[in-house]
Amino acid sequence: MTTGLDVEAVRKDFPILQRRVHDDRPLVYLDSANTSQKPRAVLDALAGHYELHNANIHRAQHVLAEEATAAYEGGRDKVAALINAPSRDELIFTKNASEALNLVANTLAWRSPYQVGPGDEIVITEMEHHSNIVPWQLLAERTGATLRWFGITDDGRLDLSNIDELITERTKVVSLVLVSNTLGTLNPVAAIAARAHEVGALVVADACQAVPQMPVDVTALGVDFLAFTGHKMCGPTGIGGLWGRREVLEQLPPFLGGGEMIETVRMTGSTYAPLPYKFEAGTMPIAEAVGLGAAVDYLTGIGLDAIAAHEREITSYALDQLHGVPGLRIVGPDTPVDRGGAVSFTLAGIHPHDVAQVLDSVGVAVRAGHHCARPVCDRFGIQATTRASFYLYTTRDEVDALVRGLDEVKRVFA
Amino acid sequence: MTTGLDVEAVRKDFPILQRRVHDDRPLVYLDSANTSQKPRAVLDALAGHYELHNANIHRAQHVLAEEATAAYEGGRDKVAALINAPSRDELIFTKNASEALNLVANTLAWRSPYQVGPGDEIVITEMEHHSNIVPWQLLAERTGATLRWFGITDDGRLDLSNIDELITERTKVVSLVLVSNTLGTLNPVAAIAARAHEVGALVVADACQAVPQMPVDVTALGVDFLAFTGHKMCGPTGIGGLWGRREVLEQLPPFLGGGEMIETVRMTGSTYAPLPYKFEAGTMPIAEAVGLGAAVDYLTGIGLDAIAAHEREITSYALDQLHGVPGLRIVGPDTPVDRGGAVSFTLAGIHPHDVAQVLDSVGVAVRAGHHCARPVCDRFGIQATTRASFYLYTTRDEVDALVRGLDEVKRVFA
Amino acid sequence: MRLDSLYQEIILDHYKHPHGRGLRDPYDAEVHHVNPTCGDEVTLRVRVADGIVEDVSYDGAGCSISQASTSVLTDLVIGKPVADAVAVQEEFLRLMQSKGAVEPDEEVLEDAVAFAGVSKYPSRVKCALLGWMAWKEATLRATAPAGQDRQVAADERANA
Amino acid sequence: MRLDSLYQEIILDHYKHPHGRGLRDPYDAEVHHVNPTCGDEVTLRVRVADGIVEDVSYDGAGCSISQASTSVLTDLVIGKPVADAVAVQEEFLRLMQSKGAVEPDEEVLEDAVAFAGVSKYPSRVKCALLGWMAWKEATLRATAPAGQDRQVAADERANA
Ligand SMILES: Cc1ncc(COP(=O)(O)O)c(C=O)c1O
Ligand SMILES: Cc1ncc(COP(=O)(O)O)c(C=O)c1O
Repeated sequence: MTTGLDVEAVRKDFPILQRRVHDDRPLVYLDSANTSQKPRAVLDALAGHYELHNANIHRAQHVLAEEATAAYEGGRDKVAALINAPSRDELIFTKNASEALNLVANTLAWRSPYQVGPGDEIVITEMEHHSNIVPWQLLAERTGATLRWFGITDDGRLDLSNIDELITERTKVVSLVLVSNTLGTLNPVAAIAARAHEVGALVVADACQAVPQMPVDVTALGVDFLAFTGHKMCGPTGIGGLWGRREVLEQLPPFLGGGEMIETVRMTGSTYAPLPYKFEAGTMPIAEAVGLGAAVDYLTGIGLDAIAAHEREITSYALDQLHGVPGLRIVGPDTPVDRGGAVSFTLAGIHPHDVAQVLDSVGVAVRAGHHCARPVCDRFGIQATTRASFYLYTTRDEVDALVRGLDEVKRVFA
Repeated sequence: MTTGLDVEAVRKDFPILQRRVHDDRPLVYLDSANTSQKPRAVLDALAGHYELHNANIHRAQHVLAEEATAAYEGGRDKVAALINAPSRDELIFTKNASEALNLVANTLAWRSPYQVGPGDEIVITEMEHHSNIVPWQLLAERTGATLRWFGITDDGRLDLSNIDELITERTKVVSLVLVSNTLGTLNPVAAIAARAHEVGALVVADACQAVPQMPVDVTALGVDFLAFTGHKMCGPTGIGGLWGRREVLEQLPPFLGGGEMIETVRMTGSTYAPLPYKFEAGTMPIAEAVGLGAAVDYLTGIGLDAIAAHEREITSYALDQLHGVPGLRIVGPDTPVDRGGAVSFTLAGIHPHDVAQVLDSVGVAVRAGHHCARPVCDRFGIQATTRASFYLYTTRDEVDALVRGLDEVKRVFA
Repeated sequence: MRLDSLYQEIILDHYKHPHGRGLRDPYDAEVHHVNPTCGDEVTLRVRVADGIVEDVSYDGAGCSISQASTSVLTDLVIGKPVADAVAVQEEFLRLMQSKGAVEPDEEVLEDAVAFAGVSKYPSRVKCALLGWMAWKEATLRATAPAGQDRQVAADERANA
Repeated sequence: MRLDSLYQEIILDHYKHPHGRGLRDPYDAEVHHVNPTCGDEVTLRVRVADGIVEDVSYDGAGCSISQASTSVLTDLVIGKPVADAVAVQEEFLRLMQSKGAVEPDEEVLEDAVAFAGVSKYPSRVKCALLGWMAWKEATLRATAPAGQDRQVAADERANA
């Protein structure tokens, strides 16, 4: 490897990578954009929490409750620091990124200085994940606002040529993905956010594919909200995060109502807790926050810079190798510039489902389909793609196994 | 013990019960209504899932994805069977019970045959958890509907004397708790549901404290929705459930939008997946569903009837013992009839925070406060209570430790 | 994995040389079904006359399994009395939901027994069923009391 | 746990015999604070004249820690110049947020050093701060430019 990251050492931290599949073949896991694998440190943190400290938080006066509360809030501190949040109180835990995005879209429907109404416009892009499309469609439908979007160029970049038509005085929200999970594209979010702020719009960044892979700094991006998800960044399932600017979060109405998000409840009306609790209703994913904290420690221990360098290196290698496969077409930027580690492709005459199935039979795990971003497929006039995606534990050998697997695919469907 | 349950054997299944606190005292965990402890079988299921089968579900074609999908859906099968759901498709996983209740309240704000509007009435009770109050307050506020509620009698039962004034043709929803987390009261939900259905209202049961403790049958209860939470029933944090009648769920609009809950997404509009997926947006708490499935296996292995019998036995013993403590007043039914295993009390002249703190110092973990049901405290003219709550691993010795602890409380605050 | 158990020769043949493909007139009902996971789609028409499945025609894009199984479907149901065709569909559904635990009835399923291996791959079961579920719905509509069917079919086309 | 480190004699004394309790006139600002976890409440009034904290009076219900700390507060701030009283409040806040890692400044805090042990019990820190945060807000209002303060205070009373 040319990067500072010792991949073989990293691989030893992930128990599942020892797994053999189908007639004792080594597992080649190239589906990390879908969900990442978990290092031992995260599994230990989960088990240790349940075996020693499990209790509900913020509520009781006993030692387990004090410990569990400290561990949960410690998770928040770590995640807030990872994305350079100006304040830990601006970091809200959710169950996943989808809930985080819905939190924003949903609260914008109700009374606040940011309320969206008829005639207002919401701008997204054609390369969004469904989780950053459907919430805005629902908001538009329910409030009478209009949904508009940036298109995609032939080489898989955002088409910003009509930005001044799209982002106007009518724009109330601009929500877009930082790194596309299908095309791999890294978008110029800071520049778009600056333009959106000129017209007074709120800016939401979907950073699901970025936070796991590269240093992300909410202040440098200049956005108002940033959504991400634990399970793609070595953390457990069941937890995600929303960072939001304090001034905005404070003025939004509550999302979910219930235990913990209140100040005083009377039958005749309630008042709400300060941030971040106002948006954390009910018993939160406590062990999951502890696990996510351990994941952040793990990632920062290795270094996000080193992880990003490895991601670039392995993606570059993969693009090179895939360019050599006859009939293969990359869908998305086909150079390693301004892109993440998800590489989508089609193979002439063979359906992606079939590609993925044959690859699975030789132990190579990829995903085929529209990757929850169907409009991208529509844009490129295809039904689906096969996607290989990489992470800090991916080796060149695994990329080679993918390329060899594609030969096998062709053999079966010859 | 007079019940069929071997508590000493059960205790060995829970690693945390070996824990020593404060100067090597054994942990006496009497806070299970807040959250339950987790048996080894659940921790093993979580670890095994992450170490061998971790993948995202319903999306990819590789062996890990097939295994993870089967495990997740297996969790659904188990939970659906536990509450005797007519169909597994009616069981929606959420992050907790609060989200489940908000799902119902939130979707009723939007267009559907069940939409709530001005002039409509929502009926709850004064003994609800905040998670079954605030969502309805928000719904009422946002739609112009009116919130009404059943009161509580002096002995901690629902006051049903004015049921015919409360449940009328204007009533669109009746939402109430099956077993109160503060008073312990078991409410006659089936009878109230029958009355509510006569006027065409939807009925929601908050069964958070019931599902862990006793056989619960959604059909026998005759409700339209039933909410519960994993962490109180030996399962992990980060997962809860909503059961709903198919006809109703099918006609409700979506709640959260995003990956997995869709049929087809176009930039110009989307269609939604069939049940239960329509209400499961984004990457679900996958490992948590597997863990909850293991918890259900654990509980049904012991038998919900045996667990309920133990709960009655230990609650009855605790009430007897507490009756003997001078200055102690039970808040809630003070006989073991029609009640669960949460016992709230006050101790003359000593604030519940102080009671709980001194109890903690001798190793007894209870909760003091309003238990996320502040209107109950208002009703009884008190600020807070101390609450001891029991579960399948609670012994008589632990109840004795509580009573001895109360002597220590009095010594400190003499 | 026994890849051969999934991609049997018969399946690959039907995939490469599909039967019944292309939308044809006349028809009594047309439906459009989608596999939400992958976006595979099928538009399928059914013509029923005198209680006989007179024609099934379709168009769509999808993987080898979904294409081949729709092709096999047309072979099996065209020309059969509706009741018999429905029985075939039910047997195929049963096989697909069996997780590999059911011996397929070759008498009823003929070429469709080749799909037995698919039932061991839950993520592909939906592919195999895409055309069959579309056929079931179209046939239900085509055989519903007059007035009702045509209307539903028209709505469906309007939405497609 | 060293229970004694939490429930120091001084704390129990103030709890049993609180100083400054009962709402008094005249006052410039009144606030109402709640501890959301337990429902403990305090209503607190501040009177400031010539830059001096002339009076602090309060009413409310709460645990020994919240009651005693409000009682100690009144001892410490009444009669002090506002700036000095604010410095005491800040030092007390720093101590409470220290998780037991800070040596309290006895010069500044006097009797309030007894609360050092509370900082090791995060769930009780809010109790200890209830009265102090209420005092801080009330004092801010009482010393805000004329016109503004009275209005805020009146709004607050209307809501209480
Ligand atoms: C009766 C009742 N309802 C609702 C809830 C909320 O459950 P959760 O916090 O898991 O959302 C609880 C527990 O906190 C409860 O006891
Ligand atoms: C770009 C992007 N946005 C949103 C999501 C949704 O995340 P989750 O499924 O955890 O809610 C994903 C992953 O599925 C994603 O890759």
